[in-house]
Amino acid sequence: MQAQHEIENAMPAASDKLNIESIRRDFPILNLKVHGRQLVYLDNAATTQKPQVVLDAIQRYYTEQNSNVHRGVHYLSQLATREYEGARVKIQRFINAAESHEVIFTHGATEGINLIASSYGRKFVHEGDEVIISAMEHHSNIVPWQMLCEQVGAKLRIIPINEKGELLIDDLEAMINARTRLIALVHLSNALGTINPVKRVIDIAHSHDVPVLLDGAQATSHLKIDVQELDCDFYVFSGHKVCGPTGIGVLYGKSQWLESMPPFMGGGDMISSVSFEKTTYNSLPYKFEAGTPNIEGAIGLGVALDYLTGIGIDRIAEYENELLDYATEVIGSIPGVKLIGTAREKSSVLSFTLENIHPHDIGTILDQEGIAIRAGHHCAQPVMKFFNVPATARASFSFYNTKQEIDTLAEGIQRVIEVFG
Amino acid sequence: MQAQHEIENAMPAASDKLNIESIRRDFPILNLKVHGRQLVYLDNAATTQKPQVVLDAIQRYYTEQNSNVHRGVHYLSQLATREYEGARVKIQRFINAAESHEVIFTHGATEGINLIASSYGRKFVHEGDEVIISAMEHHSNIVPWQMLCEQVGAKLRIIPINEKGELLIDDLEAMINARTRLIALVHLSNALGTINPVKRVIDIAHSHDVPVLLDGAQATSHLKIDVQELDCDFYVFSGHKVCGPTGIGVLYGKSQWLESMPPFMGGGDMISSVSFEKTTYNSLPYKFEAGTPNIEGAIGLGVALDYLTGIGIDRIAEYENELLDYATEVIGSIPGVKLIGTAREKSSVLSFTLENIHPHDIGTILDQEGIAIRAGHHCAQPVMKFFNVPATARASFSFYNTKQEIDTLAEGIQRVIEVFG
Amino acid sequence: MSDISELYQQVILDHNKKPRNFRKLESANREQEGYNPLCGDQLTLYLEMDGKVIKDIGFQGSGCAISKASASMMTAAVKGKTKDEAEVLFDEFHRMVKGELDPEKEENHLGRLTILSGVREYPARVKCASLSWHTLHAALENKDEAVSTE
Amino acid sequence: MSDISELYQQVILDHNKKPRNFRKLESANREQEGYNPLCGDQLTLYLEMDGKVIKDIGFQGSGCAISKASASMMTAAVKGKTKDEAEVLFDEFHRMVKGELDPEKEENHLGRLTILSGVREYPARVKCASLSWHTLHAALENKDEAVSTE
Ligand SMILES: Cc1ncc(COP(=O)(O)O)c(C=O)c1O
Ligand SMILES: Cc1ncc(COP(=O)(O)O)c(C=O)c1O
Repeated sequence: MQAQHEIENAMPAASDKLNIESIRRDFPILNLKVHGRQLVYLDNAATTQKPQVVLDAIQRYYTEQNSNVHRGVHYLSQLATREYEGARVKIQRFINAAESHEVIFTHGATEGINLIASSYGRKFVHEGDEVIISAMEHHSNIVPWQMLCEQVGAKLRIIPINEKGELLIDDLEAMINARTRLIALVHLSNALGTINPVKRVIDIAHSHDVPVLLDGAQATSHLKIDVQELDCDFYVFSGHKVCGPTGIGVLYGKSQWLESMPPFMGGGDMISSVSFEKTTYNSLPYKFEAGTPNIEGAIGLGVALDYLTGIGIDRIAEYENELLDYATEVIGSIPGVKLIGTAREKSSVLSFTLENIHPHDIGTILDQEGIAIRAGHHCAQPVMKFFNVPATARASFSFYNTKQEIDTLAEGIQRVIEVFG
Repeated sequence: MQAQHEIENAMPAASDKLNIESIRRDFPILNLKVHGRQLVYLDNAATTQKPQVVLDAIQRYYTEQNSNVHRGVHYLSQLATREYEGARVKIQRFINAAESHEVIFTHGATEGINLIASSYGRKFVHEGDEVIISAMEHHSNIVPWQMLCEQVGAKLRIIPINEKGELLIDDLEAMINARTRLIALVHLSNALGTINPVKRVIDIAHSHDVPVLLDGAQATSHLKIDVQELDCDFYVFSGHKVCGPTGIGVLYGKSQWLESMPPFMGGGDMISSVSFEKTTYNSLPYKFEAGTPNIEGAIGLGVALDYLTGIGIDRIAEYENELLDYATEVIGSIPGVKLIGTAREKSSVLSFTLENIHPHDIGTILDQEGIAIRAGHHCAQPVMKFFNVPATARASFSFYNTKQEIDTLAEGIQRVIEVFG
Repeated sequence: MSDISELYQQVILDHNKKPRNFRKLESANREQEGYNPLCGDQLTLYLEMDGKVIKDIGFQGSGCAISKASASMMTAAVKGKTKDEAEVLFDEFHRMVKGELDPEKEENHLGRLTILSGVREYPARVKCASLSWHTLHAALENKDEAVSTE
Repeated sequence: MSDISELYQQVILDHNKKPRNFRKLESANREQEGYNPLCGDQLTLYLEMDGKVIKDIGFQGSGCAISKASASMMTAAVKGKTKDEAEVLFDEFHRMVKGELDPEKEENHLGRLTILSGVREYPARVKCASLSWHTLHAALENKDEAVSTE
């Protein structure tokens, strides 16, 4: 009910612009006061806030539908199963997967990548083989591959980046060889904002019969994702970064890969039959969903994606680009500010340093002004090392942010400079 | 606020009995009508319902506290971290763990067992070694061990059970040998209701220096758990079976084991530093918590356990035993009913069959009467095989159930018999 | 609320109690396993094919009243039919229990099988009714793997 | 809301800009790494011990103003002190930044170090202030592993 109303409000027929005031009303937390100031939430790359419709869906689930899924004949179990599987179909549509069983519910992007590293890895990556990642990966897309490579004796190879934070894609061709088993690449970098030329990477990889995993943890909330058009072999993302709940995420995989891979975890739901002598595994997607899933999380994520679709991902992207351009202008022109990550293709993330002032001090002082940004290595220490900074301050934007908030951020940075004299 | 109020209501000073009417008001879903009838929810072993305080905590989290944890200096991030780590301490107290870092958040019992099988397994279980489970395990405590044993060439050994569904503990001593690396045992069987003599198993195991993992998925909501008194090495359970949300669970492990084990998944939060040359892992509990955790789930679980503690686990256990005794009497005396699982030590689960009527037909007909029970193999196919039944009907009780509901179940079963003539 | 006796009609209860063709077929030249992993319903189908014709058919297994009655009625319905005729029935039956074919409105060859149409009101039980049909379909296609309705 | 200038006092900003003893100590006979994995703050501590006495001390590394100023002030405070005296300071400092010791109310040996007491209002930054102290503590205990405040 309310969702519908708010979404309509957000889309005034007369204009193609977002009605930000109306959208902000959908997010109750945005009214919060922090240290006596109006909250300015610019930490969206860490996690997004949730619209009321998602909270309502969770409430409704627990007050009218809650049951375990899949194994029950009773009413609630049927209802919960329908809602849970309905969420899978919503996600299938959102990313335009060919089949709903190519959508595996995970607990987040990190688990999705670990699933591939463990399951695909155990089956297809052997001693002497190679896996390629890039120099701008999140730790979630580094450590699982390091663990795999160490276990099987494979080699991890790194596509380098340039000073703007762009992928040196020309180096990729020379890096692929007969031992290359997978390329795992971030779609949109959380530390730099870089949008990678994933379509070209996939084309190159496929011309060598190498599959590609995209880490879409950041991309999914800012770009229209079409896994069939991208032709990626695997795609992962997290619910909590696309206005959904924590503890839920998605792994998309092409059927033929998922069919050929062994299960990741063992337990209920992922089996077809169990005996002490012989256990046979269930078909997709259940083979990869052991145990009771995060039912409320899946349902909440489905509603979150509906909400985003209701506003329109293209319009969201357009508005966010406007915000980023404005922030780049306003923040970038403050004396002493250095932007980290200046790729031509970029979205929603503004990483920066201030001369002689450590990002943590920036973070603490801004926090006193009610402004939430992130200060640190953003789980991308190799990126920090590349740019030779211990950390950066990072403001990251969502469609519910405003230019006024960016102005407040600029004032906050002036205050930081003042404090440090 | 409300929680306090309701909990106090539930504990009238004058009596040591539970005030069930008041408790039921805490669970909004119990008012539901199903097929025009009052819902009678007797599928608690599959998942429990949630008290309003848990839903309120989730709402509050998202409207006042939501942020990513651990890595932020800003207010919301601090708040979310405090709530998340506060939940860890609540859980520590609930199971009486010595240290809060011995409490690892997982996504459920299934993930907890898989974590041990993968991490402990990879480190300590080698070719020719043995792992012991029992004949009454849930698939979650069978399949991970089958997968491990197949991968490393170890052997899975099974402690048998008797016709009552009791563990033949005398067989255990003979089964343990120098190659035994772990005993993984269900604390309270979901298919039979049997409470295993886990203290004795642990004593025997430890006298041979063999560690013990207990699957507490069922036990945690029905028995007082004290991991130090039990002296178990690992203990797992799921939030959704103890009045908490789905998608969250707990792995308890003794520090010395957890310290010695390699990480399960790689990603953010579980590292101390990452470079392409060398990555070092974080300390406990973070080493085992890769990626953004289920923050709302952890907080909701903490509140759920507070709620149970507020009522009193001992009083819950006492009341549930009363319910089980009553149900055993009333249902067990219906002609044609055969109880499956008649262990002397038993709790909260009544598995049964009806002569010549398949459990699924029982389930469907009861559902039309508004009664939710489970019909199937309960993810324990080896148990079904042992009792030579394809499936059972299972009514499982929680402290919010009543004797009247058991009477309704008895009438429902009469109706089933009628339909089948 | 639909009346439960719509689902459990006398004919169905009767097929459940005394299933037709409930036997291992010694003369079988095709054998097919069917399995419903969620319920544990299990069935083995034996076919004696004479060219394109199902000359004889039998089944064994365990399952609920719906799956047993459905299997029994299926065997009775397809015995003596050709592969193609059986496939038509499979398609029509499948659509009927999923609520996509209303036997009162759309022309069909289901005959007595329409007694099982009540199942469409019970989504949890559709798989029970269709397990034997899926197994038949696989047997006719001569697939190697066990069939599962999941 | 506590005033931010309570935290970033002039003395602290000054130590941040011109940290004392900010150098590799060639004469060091103990060296200890300290690391805050959440922030990325990193520091190497060099100690020249003469028996029980900290004869000389130096540090290098990178971190925020709080961690750098704290390290600088720590080195100034413990130089020339005995191991036991330094451990007393470690304990007192640690309790002060965690809000367990109020330097106005409880007798202590903190002296100028109390300037850092403002940190207790900023839970996220307590680790920054205490990293160098933890590292010192480890160096005095002669632990082998790198110290981490996690
Ligand atoms: C005894 C037992 N172990 C393990 C599990 C698995 O729990 P989950 O599905 O929440 O991971 C269950 C739940 O059915 C159970 O009853
Ligand atoms: C690019 C990228 N990949 C992976 C992740 C990990 O996501 P999660 O922590 O939700 O598993 C993140 C989140 O920080 C990210 O930004």
